[in-house]
Formats: sequence, structure tokens, C-alpha cells
Amino acid sequence: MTSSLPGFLFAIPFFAAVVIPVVGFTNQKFCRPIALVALVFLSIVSVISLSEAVSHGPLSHEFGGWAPPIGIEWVVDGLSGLLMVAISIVSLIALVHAGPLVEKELPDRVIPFYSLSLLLIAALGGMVLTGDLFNLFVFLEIGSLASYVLVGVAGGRSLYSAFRYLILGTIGASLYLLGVGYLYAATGTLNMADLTQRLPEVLNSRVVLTGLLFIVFGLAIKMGLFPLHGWLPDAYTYAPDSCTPLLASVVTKVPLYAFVRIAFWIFGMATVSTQIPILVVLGWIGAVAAIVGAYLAIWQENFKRMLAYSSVSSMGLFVLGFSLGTETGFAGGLFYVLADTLMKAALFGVAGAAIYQCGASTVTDLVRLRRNMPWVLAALLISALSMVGIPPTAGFFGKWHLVVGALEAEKYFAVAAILVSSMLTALYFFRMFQRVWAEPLPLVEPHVLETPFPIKMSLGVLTFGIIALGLGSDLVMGLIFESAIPKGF
Amino acid sequence: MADIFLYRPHFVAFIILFLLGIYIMVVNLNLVKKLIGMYLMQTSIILFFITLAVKKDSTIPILLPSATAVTPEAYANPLPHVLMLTAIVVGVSTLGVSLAMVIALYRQYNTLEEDEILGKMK
Amino acid sequence: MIRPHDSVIVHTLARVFTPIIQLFALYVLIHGHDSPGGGFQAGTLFAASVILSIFAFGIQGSQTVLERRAIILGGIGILLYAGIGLLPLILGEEFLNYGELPIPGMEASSRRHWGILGIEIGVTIVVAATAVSIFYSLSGRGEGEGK
Amino acid sequence: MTLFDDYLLLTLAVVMALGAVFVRDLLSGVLILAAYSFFLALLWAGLGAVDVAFTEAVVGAGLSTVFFLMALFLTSHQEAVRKKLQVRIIALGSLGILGFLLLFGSVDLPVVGDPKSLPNKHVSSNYLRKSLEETDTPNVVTAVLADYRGFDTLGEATVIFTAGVACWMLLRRRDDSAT
Repeated sequence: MTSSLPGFLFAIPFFAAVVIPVVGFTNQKFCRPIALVALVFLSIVSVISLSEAVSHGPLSHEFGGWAPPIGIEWVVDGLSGLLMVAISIVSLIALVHAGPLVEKELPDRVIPFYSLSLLLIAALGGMVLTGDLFNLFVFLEIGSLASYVLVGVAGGRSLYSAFRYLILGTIGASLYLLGVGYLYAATGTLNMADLTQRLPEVLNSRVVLTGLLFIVFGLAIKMGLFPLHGWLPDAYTYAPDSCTPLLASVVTKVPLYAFVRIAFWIFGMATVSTQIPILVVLGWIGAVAAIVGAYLAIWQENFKRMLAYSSVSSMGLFVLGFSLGTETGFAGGLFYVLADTLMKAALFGVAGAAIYQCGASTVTDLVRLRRNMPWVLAALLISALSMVGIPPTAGFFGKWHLVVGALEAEKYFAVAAILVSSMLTALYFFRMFQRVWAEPLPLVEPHVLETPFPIKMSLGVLTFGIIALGLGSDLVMGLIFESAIPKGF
Repeated sequence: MADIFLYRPHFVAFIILFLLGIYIMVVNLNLVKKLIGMYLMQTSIILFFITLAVKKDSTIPILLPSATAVTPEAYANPLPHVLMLTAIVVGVSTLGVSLAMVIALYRQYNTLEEDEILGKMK
Repeated sequence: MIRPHDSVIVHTLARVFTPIIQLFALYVLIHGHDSPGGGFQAGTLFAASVILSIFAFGIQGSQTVLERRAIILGGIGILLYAGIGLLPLILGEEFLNYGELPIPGMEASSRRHWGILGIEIGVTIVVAATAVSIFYSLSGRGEGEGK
Repeated sequence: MTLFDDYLLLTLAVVMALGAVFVRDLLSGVLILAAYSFFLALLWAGLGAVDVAFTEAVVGAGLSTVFFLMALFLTSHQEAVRKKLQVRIIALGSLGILGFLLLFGSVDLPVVGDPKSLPNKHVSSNYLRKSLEETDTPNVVTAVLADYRGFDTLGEATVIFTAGVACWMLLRRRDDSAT
């Protein structure tokens, strides 16, 4: 069904991003309201599009009025709509949270901060919704440029880690582009739906095989999949606290989505599990990543670095879930992606608030939260419980479905990997809370600011969202099973 | 096997430039040299796409005014050209941002060598 | 801060070449429909002419302000492009569908022709302005770092 | 354009690339890179991609070089001489895998210059046939760039705008002297 809604999903954040520097020239105060209003509208439109897509079938928007494969189309179906809703809502919360932090960290860079954040969100939306492989590359580059700079703007170490991120990210994007070139050479088209139809004829060609491998390799760098996660820990540790909730919650999930779209929709389940068996390899890589990431997180003293390694571990779990080859495993992986988006935003939000209010950047410093920041501590506790997988939080249901999916597929190494990584996660969070409660408070209390209202509100909403997603997991899983599962299971 | 590559000089050049670019990006410690490698890698991909668009005995993809019905075999394939125009602009944008990062790093650490920066960060 | 060049030859040549490059850029922009070239090339040429005159005559005024003005000009260029695209979307058609632009008395194909010219102008502005702005950013020295 | 010209230009380009990489003086490296860009532009023109050649000449050889030079004026020119690193072996190993993949996949690539190959037939012939009639634009590259795939071009303009905002954000003069 053609619809103009996807057009607005592009236009809203894009126009806001461009208008901000133009308007901000006269008064810097306008930036934040423009950004937040745009994101509220974006969230509303994406929820409407998702409900339309679920009830009436996928919505497509043919840019320029040219039907694909001649032109470029954007498609909202169950999967992309769900991701778009998650991106728009979480980024709205993340930008609400960022308000006080930006004023403190980057007082002279408020205008470009909001402009680049919105460009990043527009680009992530573009990557999720586009139905064209090259268009995906263009948005991948916009989003990457914006995130390199958001990582590096604090100067010093953050700048160096951003430079490394840029080098690796450019290699990833170039490999992706090369893979697209190979697929184009084999089929003569760039449109995803058209590729789906034309690929079965040329599946024996080595060009298709290498093209797929290049695409997977390139996207794996972008999503920080172990062992290609080299850029991730430093980037998340040293990035400004105002940017990390946004970066850590959504930026790596969108390349993962692109991989899922290409592997399961374009190539199809049968191809990637038997003819070109990348799922087998990725299953093992995911299992190793889940365990190694969690293991490395135990040894980190810096709180943000610990969370960064836990991101590596979560990415392993997602990939593991998607590669199980059962419907439950796929749905569980997708549900865990949504849950992790909320959890990572909340955890990095807590880290930002802790640094903002009392300069607590290491795990040991978190003891200072005990006296003056009970609400922040509560948010930390709930998101940590969700990371470990304690009911009734969202993380529990995600892991539950992953385990069920793995049992259905009779892949016991996957069950073991999920359980071991959860235990390691429990270990590092337990160690953290043990310090928070057992260690004596420092006698000389450093100056502690009061929690600003935007931070309180966004952490509250995120925590509430984690529990609500857990309690409403049946509803969301039903939605996923109904409209976001690829054919061929 | 070898003759396949002998008749495809473009592809051989593409492989050389691509691997050379990635190697320099990963291994060389000078930040500007890394970016030179990046430039080589990006242009090599352009070379790959442009050779896809070549048709024997064809002309540039600008339609002649006299033609009534266009025969696609007579003109080079325009689509890879368009994609590569985009890729060139993306490349120069990435280059601008990365050079800005290099300058900012130089302002703080007064060096362009990666190991010296790492040493000064400690 | 870039100081003006001392040589008279450089000044004279820059004075001669700047308008020629700009004229050529305009030619490339307008003839994008039936000869090689278009918005990107024209924008880069415009930027080149500005950069040439900066090298010859130096920058007057505060670099920061100029940089911000260039970014705003770039924003206006991209708004021109996206605005032409948004018009059909608001009228209920697809984004960027120039065939449905509300220009009276024309066939769809010539509406598309003029739509292409419009967005090429937008691209020229954004490329020229942004290239100059990046140039300003890269040429600025940190304060107290006079070399 | 004969095959001989291609060989010549490709050899020159590869030699220039090697020169740009291995010369110790960064300023010379950047200027050699500009020459490399020019040879590529000639090559594109010979292969029928005039628009790409034009862009490569103005953007690649022109703008990129200016950006490089601006950066080098503010920093240093010399690359330091130093011992070999351990990491090179790992890098060479993974490059070997990559190179093997490239060679492995290349066997089934369409022959260069084949007008009947899939990438030259499927979508692209549609553009060539319909462009004049539907968009009133004889330069098919412009028609595809600005109309059929105009959304990509908007994305491309956004990329360069993003880069402008990004440089502005990175290189703003700081009030405090950060160390």
C-alpha cells in the first residue's frame, strides 16, 4: 500500500536538523525545543505508521514518484516499523536526558550537538526504512559521520577513540559498498524486493557469495560484533556523557537490523542456513561474543567501560538469537534488541547523571549515589536486574524466549552461552552493588548537585518502560510473531 | 586462472589499490598517511563500479538529439556513474571530518604519530 | 587566519581567474541537463573560486562568524532542495516528485526538467557553502597558537 | 580508448598510489595523490564516465588536495621513521584472506565491456530509454542523479552538510586551553 507517512518519517527529523543551525544563529535557546518537538512528532508518526502497517499491510513510499526498481522506496512493515518506534522514542528520551549535560559539557557547541543528533536519528530511520541497498549506504554514512563526531567532541582521549572509530567505520562502510557492488554485478538491481526475486537464479554464482560475505563483514564492524568490536569500548567510554545514551542504545542496533533484513528477507532463511551457511558461523561467533564480552566487563573499573563491554556481550546474544533458525529464537532476539535499547539508554543515562552530579566515573565511586541520589540508584538497580534477566523485567522475557528458541533448535551450546553470559552479567552487577552498599561513604562529601528534572524524568520513563515491556511482553511478542517474522522457518 | 586476470587489468588494479589502502589504514602509524590509505581504498571501489558500467563500442551516457528511439547498447551504463558520484562526495566529506579530527588531535598532542599520542595520553 | 599574499602577480591572476571560474561554474550548473556536470561540480568550482581569492587576499573579519554564515548558507541550500521535494509531499504526492510540482501550463516532463534545475541550484549552494565552511574550519588556528 | 591506454593509465595510477604511500614527506605524498586522482579522472573519461571524471577532477584532485594541504600547513610534514611492528603480521594475514575472497569471487564477475551483462541490462537500460521522454533531460546521469534516484542525492547533500556541521563542532575555538 502506498502511503505518504514514510515520507514524513524522513522529513520531520531532517528538516529539524537543517533548521536548527539556521535558526540557532539568532538565538541558541530555540535549538532544544525544536529538536524535542520534532522528535515528539516523529514518535507519534512512527507509532501511527506501525499500527497502519500491522493492520493494513506494509506501507511503501516511492520517492520521486518512480516505482521500484527504477526509483527508491521506503517500506514500513512490522519489523522496520517496530525498530522505527523504538528509535524515535528512545532518542526522544535520550535527548531529554542530554539537556542539562550538554549545557555543562559542551556549552559552546549546543547548536551542532542538536543538529548532528537529529541528523543521526534521521539517518538511522533511513537505514531502517529504506528498501534500496545503495540508499542504505548513503544513510549509513550520514549516521556514521554524525556519530564519529558525537563521540569525539570532548577532545583528548575521546577524539583519539573517535578517529579510530572513523578509520574502522570507513573500512566497514567500504566493504559494505563493495558487497553491494558485487550483488549489483550479479543481478543488475539495487532494490531489495527486486533482489529477492532475482537472486534465486544466480545463487550459485561466486559473486553473490562474496558479495554477501563482504556485506556481513562490513556490517559486523559497524555493529561492533566480537572480534571486530575494537572501536567500541573506547568510543563508549570516552564519548561525552550527553551523547552516550543515544549512541549506545541505537547506533549499533541499526547495522544489525540491516544485516537481518539482508540475510533473512533478501537471501531468505533457506539460503543463509544451508546454501551459504553463514548462520552456523554467526551462531558460534555470537555465543563466544556473549561470553567474552561479559567476562571482560567483570574486570573493568570504569563504569562506562563496563557497560561498553556489556554492549559487546548483548550484541553476541542478538546475533546468537537471530542465527538459531527457529521462529521463537528470532522473535526472542528481536524482543531482546528492543529491551536492550531501553536498558542501555537507562544505564548510560545513570552513568551520565552520576558523573554530572558527583563526578563518579568508576564503579567504586558509585557509592556516592547512595546518599544523595536514591532515584538514580533505583533506576540503576532495575536496569541491572533487567540486564541479568530477573522477572518481571524486559530482559528476563528476552532471554527466556532466546533459551526456548535454542531448545527448540536443539542447539545446546547456545543455551549454555546464554546462561553463562547471564551469570557473568549477574557477577559484575553483583560486584558493583556490593561495593555500593558495603563500602563506607567517603567522609569528605564532594559537592553533589541535585538531580535535574529532565534527567529524573527520562530515567523514570526508561525504568518504567523496562518493566512495562516486561509485563506487556505477550502483547509485543504477539505483534512480532504476527508481522515481523521472515518467511521460511 | 591467470589469463582471467590478464584480460582484466582494471580488476587487478582494483585489488592492488584496495588492499594497499586498507593495509596503510590499519598499519601505518601516521594519521595523515592513514587518510591517504583511506582515499586510495575509496577510489579503488569507484574503479570497480565504473568498470561494471563499460560497454564495448558505446559512447558517453548523454543522448544524441537526433536519436528517435534510444538503443541502450549504444550508451554506457549511467547507474554506476550516479552511484559513484555519490560515493565521491561521501568520500570527500569523510576526508574533511577526519582531517578536522587530525588537526584537533595535533592541537592537543602536538604530533601526528599514533604511538606518540598513545604515549602522551598515559 | 590567512594573511594576504604579497605578490602583485598573484593578486592580478586571482582577480582575473576568480570571475572566470565562477562563470564556468554557472555554465556547468545551467548546462547540467545536456552536458557533463551539474550541481556538485558547479558547487565545487564556486568553492574553488572563493578559496582562490582567500589565498590571494586573505580573510577579513572574524573566521568564526564567516564559518557560521557559510553553514547557514549551506542549510538554506539544502532547505531549497528539500523544500522542492516537500511541496509535492504536502500536496499528497510523493516526496521529490517534481512531476507534480504546482507549475501551471507545463507537461510533466518539463516540470521535471525545471525541478531538476531547481534542486541542482540547491545542491550548488550547499556544496559551495559547506566546502568553504570546512575550509574555514580547517584553516583556523587555535587561539594563542600563532605559527 | 584501447586496452593499451587502460594499461598505461592503470599502471601510472598504481605507481602514483605506491609513491603517495611510501614517500616520507607528507606534503609530497599529498601532491602525488593529486596526480593519482588526475590519472583516475583520465581513466574514467576514457571508460565513458564523463561526469565521474569531472567530479573526480574537481573534488578528488582539487578539493581533497586543498583539505589535505590545509591540514598539513597546521601540522607537521614529516612522517617519523620507526621499527616494524608486530601488528603487521596479523594485518597481512587478514589482508591475505580478503585478497583471496576478492580473487575467488571475481571469476564469475561479468566480463568488462559486455553490453549484455546483467548490470548493464536490467534497470539501467530503462533509464536510457525513458529519460528524454519522461524528464526532458538528455544527460542520463543528471536525470538519474537528480530525478530517478534524487533521494540518494538529497542524502549526499546531507552528508556534506553533516560534514560541515561536524567540522564546525570539532574545530570551534575553545575558550579554555584544553590539554
